[in-house]
This record gives sequence, structure tokens and C-alpha cells, in this order.
Amino acid sequence: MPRLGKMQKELLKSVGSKPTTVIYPFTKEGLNIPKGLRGRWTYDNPNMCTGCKICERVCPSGAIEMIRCRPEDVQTKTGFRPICHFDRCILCNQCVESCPRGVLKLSAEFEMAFLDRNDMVIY
Amino acid sequence: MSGAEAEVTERRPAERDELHKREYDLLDTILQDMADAVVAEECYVHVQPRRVFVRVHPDRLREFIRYMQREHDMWQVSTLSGRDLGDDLQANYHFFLNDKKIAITIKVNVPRDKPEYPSITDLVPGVDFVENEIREMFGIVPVGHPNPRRCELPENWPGEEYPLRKDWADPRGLMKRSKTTGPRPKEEL
Amino acid sequence: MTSTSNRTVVIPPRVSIPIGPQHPALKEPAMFKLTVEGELIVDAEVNIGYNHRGVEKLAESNTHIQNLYLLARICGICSATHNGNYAQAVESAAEVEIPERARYIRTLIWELDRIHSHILWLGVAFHEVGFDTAFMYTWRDREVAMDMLESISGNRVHHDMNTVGGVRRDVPDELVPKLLRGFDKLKERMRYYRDVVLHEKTFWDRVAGVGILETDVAKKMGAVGPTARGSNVPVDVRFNDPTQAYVPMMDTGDFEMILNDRCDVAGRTIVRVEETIQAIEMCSWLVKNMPDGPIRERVRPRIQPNEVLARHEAPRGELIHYLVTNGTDKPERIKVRAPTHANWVSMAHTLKGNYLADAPIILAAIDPCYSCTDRVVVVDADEQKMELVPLDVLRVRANKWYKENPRRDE
Amino acid sequence: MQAALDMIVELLVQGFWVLVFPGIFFVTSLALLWEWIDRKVYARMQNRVGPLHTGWHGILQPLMDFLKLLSKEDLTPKKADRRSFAAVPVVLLVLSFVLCMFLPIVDMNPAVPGVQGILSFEGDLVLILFISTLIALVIILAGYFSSNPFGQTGAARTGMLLVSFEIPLILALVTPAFLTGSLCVSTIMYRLTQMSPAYVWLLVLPFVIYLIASQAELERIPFDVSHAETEIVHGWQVEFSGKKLALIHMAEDILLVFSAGIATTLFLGGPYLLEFIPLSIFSVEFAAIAATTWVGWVYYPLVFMFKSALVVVILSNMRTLFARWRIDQIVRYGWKVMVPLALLSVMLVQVALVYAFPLLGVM
Repeated sequence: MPRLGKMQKELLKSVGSKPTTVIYPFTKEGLNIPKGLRGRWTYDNPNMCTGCKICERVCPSGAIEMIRCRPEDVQTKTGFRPICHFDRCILCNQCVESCPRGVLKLSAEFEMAFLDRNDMVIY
Repeated sequence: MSGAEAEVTERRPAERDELHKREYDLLDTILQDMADAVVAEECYVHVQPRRVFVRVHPDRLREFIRYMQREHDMWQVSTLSGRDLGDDLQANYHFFLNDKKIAITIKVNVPRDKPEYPSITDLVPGVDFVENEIREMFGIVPVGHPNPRRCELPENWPGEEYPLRKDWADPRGLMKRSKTTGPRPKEEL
Repeated sequence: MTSTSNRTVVIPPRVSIPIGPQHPALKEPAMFKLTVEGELIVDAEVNIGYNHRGVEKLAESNTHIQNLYLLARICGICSATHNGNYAQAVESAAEVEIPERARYIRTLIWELDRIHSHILWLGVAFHEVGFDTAFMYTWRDREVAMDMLESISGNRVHHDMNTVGGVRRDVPDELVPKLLRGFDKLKERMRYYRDVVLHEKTFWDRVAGVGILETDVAKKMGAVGPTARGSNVPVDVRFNDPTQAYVPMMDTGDFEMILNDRCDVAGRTIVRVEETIQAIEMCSWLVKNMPDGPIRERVRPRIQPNEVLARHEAPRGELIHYLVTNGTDKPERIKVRAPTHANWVSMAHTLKGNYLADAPIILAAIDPCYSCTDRVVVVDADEQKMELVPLDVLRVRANKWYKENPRRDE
Repeated sequence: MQAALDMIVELLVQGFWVLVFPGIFFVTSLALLWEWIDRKVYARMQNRVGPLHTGWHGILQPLMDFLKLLSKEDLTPKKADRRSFAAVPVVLLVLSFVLCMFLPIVDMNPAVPGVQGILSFEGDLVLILFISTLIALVIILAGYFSSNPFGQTGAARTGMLLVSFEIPLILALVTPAFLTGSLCVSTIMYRLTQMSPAYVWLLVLPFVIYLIASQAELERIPFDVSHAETEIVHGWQVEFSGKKLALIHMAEDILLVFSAGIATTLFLGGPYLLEFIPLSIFSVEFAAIAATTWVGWVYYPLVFMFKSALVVVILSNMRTLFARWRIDQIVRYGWKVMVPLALLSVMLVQVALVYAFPLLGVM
């Protein structure tokens, strides 16, 4: 039979206990971030990259763009290397899987807030 | 994409082995009862378990639906999906026979120049929204729909443009503006 | 006292109150025009399509791999269902058998997604009825399921676990005890919420006897998922048309379809809560007897021409992917029928005859999952006419109006 | 000359009483404090933290909200009648201030025994009930002035809600008057403290009825159907914005102060606490010191605030515990449960006064 005030015991119990909300910007200990979190795109070992453009083709949101190599960069056969406009990137890890050389990697860092969209590019 | 090539290779009929026995019994009863309403060579049991595909003449559709509802207790309607086969348009009604546990798809082909077929909303009220959608997207007009209204596309969408047809090549370049890889018109595929 | 003989019964004027497209009760916009007599809803009209993004046209130009991510973004809450179902469709189109462990992991992600989606819905239902405390508690306990999903797939919402030919990440063995502990905690909390739903009078009053959808009407109107099962309609793809790891699970026979014959919002609530508890038991069964072995199968990107109807039981109902492949690595035609789309027809029926105050909880009862475009409804009070005005026309009118009477001299 | 000076000083002192200490400034700051307590208790019961960053544990948050609202743009709907639309918030605020003037917080009038409020006079209980009905009327008019379908629905609902909860409120407030035979809130409170504890058992049922009825008057969760945000988009407050909305929220908070104040005065013994202890040094000497010297000016408000805070915590616990009822359920429970309960409690008190107490020899 439904009666009034079913949750009273639960309310009193939670007044005493520690609140579960994490005051995020000030303390980070409440967020239990798992090991395999898919976070920010990183260009890990550039010397392995052959500029084969597989990652640019396979990216579902067109976030990877191949640019001409900088001189101090490593000599890739086709003279191209990927950069990521990570305002478009959906962190799906497909480029990391499709890259035959294992050049790219997704780090576990998830704070990617920027004021200007143009400088949200990773070289 | 010529219609014939798709016709020939698209269907994967399963052999009459023990695995598909129930589906084949259903198909045989249908072919036997409604032989004239059905295009026999395009009805088959799919390799995937519990799937039967049947093609019906547009003018005999309502009678076939009534037959299925009466004989095989077909009440669970799933949806209606349209297809552009190049020379004619196709409307597929997907149903699920709950007690036999078989999904049956009823295909209706309509010619591109006169894309009409009798609507079945009064027999199956569940398809009310999707029949409006197929009229907007493919131009296939279900004649006799209780309240035909524009339900998916915005109001100022020009009447005669049907976006999901293969020959609709996005005249205003809506797709191009989206910076994703974006679809290129048919010939560049 | 007026003599009772000539007492005139005053019929309140028919007022048409539009709920939506922008309304605090609707998380996403759809427009319901309710004709109301006093507090009673007399007629309801459902206008959807405010969030048509042309996914099907876009999907025809993406490869199957890219489509996995595009279709996962159709719905924020149940992205794993679209992702898994499309992968399942492409695999059956290519007629490829994926390894046993991949089946188990894919079904585990599906069931975890059902758990967190049902708990989210329970919180939203509590909030619709003004029970904000239980809303806060349910969403706190949902974090246990979200953390499990995050530790398995690396992302809270868009798990993107499936690829053509299997699963992308494995469930490491040291994670299993943590998962089992999480399942027990979740089951104990869900039993408490079942108790709250059944025994809290203020919530039960708002939910019992509201939004009646009779069994035969539900059958005729094609209702799916918990909305139909709350009206005693045996519609559940996991039991009627099992695929992936549901096949061995149904053979064990210790799970059966949850039905409720109350036919009202309370029935749907009980069905969803019971289903969450059943989903938790399914998950612990899956994790316990998950075979080891490879988790992926190499599948060539070009899929043979085939037409496939892939069905899966999403948290909201039966999800249909009708996929036609044409030999290239892009789909010829993909038709996506989200479960909420099927419930719109029965929605107009359930709204009639209830109070205006019940409209939000009835709308929430089918757990709608739709999203938005740029349309707005302008209701002219004096001329009693209502017109749908697209945003740019509205903006032009607004600028013209502000030019005519600038606010400064007001 | 001397008389003029005395009159000026008298005016200044009266002005200080009305404007600052037990008057407007004190009541407003109390309102903000109660809103903070309400939000904090509401949050902690939901296992959340609640307001945190402004001031110590967010104590200035209600003030910041008030100032923020003051700075927002203030729109008036084209169809609404401009002057009356602007008048509603001011009238609500003034009425709630007037209501708070009757609470005995500090002894304003030493001539009359017991702690007297600023405007306490014989018969102010009737005036209080009249003003609370007036506030209900103003809220209904506010809904109609805003000429918005949601506003009108909200106003109609407020009308139904307040009509069905006016009678239990009146009966609950009148019961202490039966016991003490006076119609002045302060005198009732003083005489109740002199009576024997047996009378306190008679006040338990009216106290519960009063709490439920005041929760309905303040339109809080189980009964907040008139501005339920998920159904009719804040009901009668939907068209108010900027300064008008700020004043309405302040008026609601002051009504909370008044409800809690009346509950403490009539049912929990007002600003007396230590006097109830039977030891002579407390009940006699301390009572005398407090009544006459400046000690009373500090001790009485503190006790008043402590008891009011208790009532506020009870009210916010009620707010946390329940879902929102539909308007027809509220009206049904109002007439089927609350009104009979109130009549029963009044009958109980009459039976006790006329028959039981003379038998038991209770004075």
C-alpha cells in the first residue's frame, strides 16, 4: 500500500554522509578516471610516419589534415605528415587502429577547453 | 548503378535445409494462397535466420495485408523503408509475425514516372508517420492517406525535390557546406 | 443559493496550449498541440521532425567503418545500440561469423547501456513529477554503471566498442571482480528504487491510472519496447529474435520477458525497473561465463551485395536497421527506424482524456529520444491563428519590430 | 522646545525599530538566511553540497541571486496592463512586511505583559488571516495581469489551491486563541507560557495542520503546482523578470519568515526558552532580567531565530520528501483530509476545555 514519506530514512542517512558531488575545478580526486580513457590526440613517434594518408581517409569527422613536412621533421617518403584539428575530433581512436606504423596515440588527458577555435590544432 | 545488376546479385536465397524449414513453410503457404498477387521469382528466404522477403503487385497490396492479418495474425508492424532502384522506386513494409517469430518484408515496386500505390494506414495505423516520410523523401505517394502532412522536412523545402533519391544531387550544396567528407554526386562515386 | 433547476453548466472554452518545441519538460523539441478544456486534454496532435539531420543521406556517402561512428551519434543515450546493430547488420551482410568472445562483449555493452539508460529515464520520470530528491539519487547511482562502461570502452557515452568483424577492446581479467562488485551494488540500489516507486504515495498517485494505452490499441498502433510491454504486448527482440550472445543466454532459460498488464504509466515504470534488475543479472551472467579467445575477425572493407534487416532491442524498444550493400565499401541504402519513432502514433492516443498536468509524465513515459531543427510556433492570441515560422523569417520579423519601436523611449 | 526634541527622538527611535532592528532590515536578512538554510538542508538531504562559493559555505548566495536579478532586463508583455503588472511585486512585498510586524521578536511595548511585536494590538490574529488571504488574491491577479496562457492556468491553480487550504490554516491558528481567550498574537503566546503543560498536548495536532497548510500557502513542493516548471513554465511568475521577479522572490522568502515566526510564536512558545526550566533562578530572576534590561534585546531574538530555524528545517524536509501532486489531488486531499482534521482538532480542544480539564482539575 503506498504510504507517504518512503525515503525519509535515506534522507537522514545522507545528511550525515559525505556528499557525492565532486567540486571539480578545485579537487579532482572524486573523478575515478579509468586507465584506458580516450583523451587528447598525440603525434607520438614521428620517425615511423611514412605519410600514407590512411588516417586522413579513415577519420569519420575529417579532423586529420596532411600538411607538407617541416624541414626539421623526419624525412617521410611522401613529404606529408598529419596534424589534427581536435575541435572536430570525436576521439574515436579509429586513426590509431588504422595506422600501420602505430604513429598516433590517444592520451588520457580530457581537459581540452580553448578560447579560440584556430589554436585547437595539434602538430 | 543499373537496376539489373542489383537485381541479380542482391538476393541471397538460402537452400531448403533444416535450418530454414519454418521460413520455407511460411513462404510456401503464401505462394500457394496468394499466387497471383505475388511476383513469385522475387520472393525468397534470406540466409540470415528468420527473414522472408516477398514482392507484391501494388494494386493487390491491401488484399495481401488483409490476408496476412487474417491468416498469419500479423499485427506487429516495424517500419516502411523506401529504395531507389534506378528505373523504379520500391517501398518495403517490414512486419514481424510474433507467434511464428519470423520477420517478413513486403516489397512494392512502383514506376518512377507514376509512383503511386494504395495506402494501408487504415488497416495498420502504425505506419501513419512513415508513409508521410516516404512521400517526402522518395516521392512515392501512398494514395488515400488520412492526413497527408509534411512531418520530416522543413516547411520551406521545395515540394518536388526528393532528397533520398539517387538522382537528387543537392542543388543548393547543403551537403558541401558540412566540412565532413560529405557525399559527392553520383558520378564521382 | 441558485435554484438547481436552471443551473447552467459552463463548458470552459477550448484553449490550444502548445507544449514545445522549446519547453522545460521536453529535453529535446517536438511540438505537441494539446486542445484543453479547463484542465482536461481533449485532443492532442504530435508534430515531430524537428530534428531531421539527413543521417540516411549522409550515411550513403560514408564507408561502413565511418558509418559506425555516424550512426552511434544518432542518439546520445543509446549510442551503443545503433553502433552494435549496424556492425551486426554489416557482418550478416558479409555473412561473416565473429568470434564467440566478441559476441559476449558486444552483448555486455548492450546490457550495460540498457541499465544506464533505464536509470536515467527513472530519474527523468521522477523529475517530471517534481520528485527531485529521487532524481538526484537515481542519477548518483547511475554513475556506477557509467564508470563500468568507461573502464571497459574508454568513453562514458559514445562507447564505439564495435567494429565490422568484432569488438575493438577486450575486457581485461583484473576488471572482472570490480564489475561483479558494481553489479551487486547496482542491484541492491535498484531494489530500493523499485520499493520507492511502489510505496511512495505522492509518486504513485501521479503515475497510476495515467496515460492509458489498452493492449489492442498498442498492438494496432505499433507501440514498441517498455511502452508496449507495459500494456501486456509480448514485444521483445531479445526473446523473439535473439542474435549475438542472447542465443546462449535464452537457452539457459532463466530469463523471461517482463510484462505488465496495468496499461498505464505506472505499468511502464514497473516494466523498466524490473528490466533494469534483469539486465544486471544478465550482465553478471555474461561476465561470469565469457569464453576467452580472439575478439576481432579481419573483414575486407568491400561487402558483397546483400540486403539485411538487423533488429535489436534498444532500451526504448525495437531498433531496425535495413541495410542494402552494393559491393563497394559504402552502403547502397540504410534505413534507421529508431524505437521512439514507432511510439509517436500511440502517443496522441494516450494523451487524450488526461489532465494537462499529466502531459509531461505521459510524454516522458515513452522515454522519447529525438532532437532539434530551427522551427518555432508563433501563437497569435487575438486572431486565434497559429503559424509555423522558420527561424530566419522570425529573425527578420524581430529585427523589423525592434526597428519600429526602439526600447529606449519605453 | 523640549517637547519637540523629545518628539524627534521618539520618531527616530520608532523609525529605528520599524526600519532596522525588528523591522524591515532584520526581517529581510532573516529571509535570506532562511533561504540559505532551506537550500543547504535540501541539498545535503539529496547527498549534494548545495551553495558553496559565495561567503562562508555559500551563505551570501541568496543575496547574490537577489542582486543579480535586480540587474537583469525588466520586460513587460505588450498585452499586459503596464501599471498593475508593475504594482503586483510591490504589493506582495509590502503585505509580507506588514505581516512580519506582528511577530514578537523583541519587547516593543513594556506596558503590556509579555514580549510584544511592533504593531501588536488586540485582534491582530484576525488581521493576519485577512492579509494572508489578500496575498493569495494578489497572486491570482498577478497571473491574469500577465495575459499569458501559462500565467492564467497558474493563477487558476493558485486560486483552487489556496481556497482549499485557507480553512485548515485558519482553524489551526485559531486553536491557541481558544485556549488563551485572546486575539493578540503576543498575548496568546505570553498566556500560553504561563499555562500548565497539559495545554501543550492540545496544540500538537494544530501545529501539524498548520505546517502542512503553510507549505501549501508558500506553494512549496508537494503543493507547488501553481508554478510547476515542468508543466506550466513557472505558472503565474512566467512573465515577471528582472527587478519584479527579484521582489517576488524576496516577498516569498519573507512569507517563509512569517510562517516560521507564527509557528514558533503560537505553538513553540515564542522567544521564551530558559524561562520554561522549573528551577527558580531561571524562571523568575532570569525572566525579570530579560524582560527589563538590554539582555532581552539579545536573548529574545536569538531564541526566536533558533526556533524559526527548526521550523524551516522541518518545512524543507517536507519539500525534499515528496513529489508534486496534481491540482485535483491537492484539492481532493485538502477537502477530504485537511478540513475534517482541522474541525476534529477544534472539537478536541472544545471538549478538553469544557469537560476534561475541569474534571482533571487542570488550571
